[in-house]
Amino acid sequence: MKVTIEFFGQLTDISKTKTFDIAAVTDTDTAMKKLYEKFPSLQFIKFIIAVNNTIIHKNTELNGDTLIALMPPYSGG
Amino acid sequence: MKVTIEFFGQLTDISKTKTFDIAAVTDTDTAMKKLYEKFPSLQFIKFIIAVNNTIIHKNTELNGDTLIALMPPYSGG
Amino acid sequence: MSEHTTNNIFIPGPITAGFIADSIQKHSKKTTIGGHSIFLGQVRADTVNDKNIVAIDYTANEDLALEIMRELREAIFAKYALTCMHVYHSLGLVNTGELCLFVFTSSRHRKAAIDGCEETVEKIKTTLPVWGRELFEDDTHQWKVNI
Amino acid sequence: MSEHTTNNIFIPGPITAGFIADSIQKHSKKTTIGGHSIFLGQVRADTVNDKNIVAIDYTANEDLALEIMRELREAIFAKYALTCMHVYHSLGLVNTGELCLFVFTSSRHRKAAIDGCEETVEKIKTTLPVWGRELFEDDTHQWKVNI
Repeated sequence: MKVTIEFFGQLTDISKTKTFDIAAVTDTDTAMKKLYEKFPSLQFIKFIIAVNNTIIHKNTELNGDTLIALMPPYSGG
Repeated sequence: MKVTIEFFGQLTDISKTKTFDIAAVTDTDTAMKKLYEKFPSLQFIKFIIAVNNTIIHKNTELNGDTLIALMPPYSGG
Repeated sequence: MSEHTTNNIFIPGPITAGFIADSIQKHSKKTTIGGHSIFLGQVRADTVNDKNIVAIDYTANEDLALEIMRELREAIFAKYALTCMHVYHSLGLVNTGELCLFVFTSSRHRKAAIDGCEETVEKIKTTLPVWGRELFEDDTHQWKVNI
Repeated sequence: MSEHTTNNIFIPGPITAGFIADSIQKHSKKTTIGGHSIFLGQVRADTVNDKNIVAIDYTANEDLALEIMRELREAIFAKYALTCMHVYHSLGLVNTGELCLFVFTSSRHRKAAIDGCEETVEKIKTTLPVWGRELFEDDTHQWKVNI
């Protein structure tokens, strides 16, 4: 099981990387806790989370290989 | 003084001509009376009247050379 | 005298995609523009009593139409924060599938362009002295009615 | 499975006037269409703290964006009587004065195309995971904020 974090928009200014692999975790809250330890500045930016291309609004269980996208407010067009 | 009637849209199906000169008249009601005598079918079609490119809504005095446009409902675009 | 001068909006025959592309391209130097709204009228091949429309022949009271267009332009610029506005209407024959009306508005933020374009199209349909003679394949015709 | 298949809406770099002309031209065979509505987004040369924006670098969560676009397309077709709808958004660098968004709706009668286009543009701005990195002439940047 592999968990990959994908950063978008201004979050990449903090992460300095487009993707970041973290050790296997069983839910998104745990994944985010690990991420905040690695990138403390993330807590100052508003973003939403998508797990395998589905936007989530609460702690979500992870099974198997997972892509977690962190997305700040959109600014297309 | 010359008074020229200009027909537009479906009115040209009745007039069979784009313009028609009438003898000098002093107001639009008189001009229209002469026109209805010449083209009786005009009375069956709704249209508005412009005198020298100004749309009028009531009998209007005519002075000097005049262009009277008869315009059925618009269908541009 | 207004800063928004009226050009002749009428062009002979259909409006081509190339003409529209040129109009769009000309705005690339205007870097205060953030959005463009375009409306295109296209001649439909409607069927009436089993006969197909093959073209519309447009005529206009040109002098009066240009005067009304000048007033409409002033009113639209007064109401919406537009950078620019262009209107073109065909005269003469336009075949089905071809374009007969091109309304093009631009503004800093999208809302003015979108709303200004829509209102201009509605006003053109109702206030411009233009008539469409719908031609059928058997050389008969009927006069277009705007709804 | 819907009849309205989703193509990739993303294209590298700016949307050109020639591309738009080709899209318009392709509709001349569809003679049930009476009106087209087009929205174009153009990159503005805004000035922020005395520095000028010279380009926007667009990135997207592409897979999620295409999925959201598919749902948006379904919703718009369910709500408006459209004949067709096309959406294109730039990825990568788009210089000021160049076009980054092209929304194109067509319908039998104008109202569906106009309203469907406007709603699609609004939804694209708020629901598509796309981000614009605004580049200044001195190589600094800020992240675009949609209002």
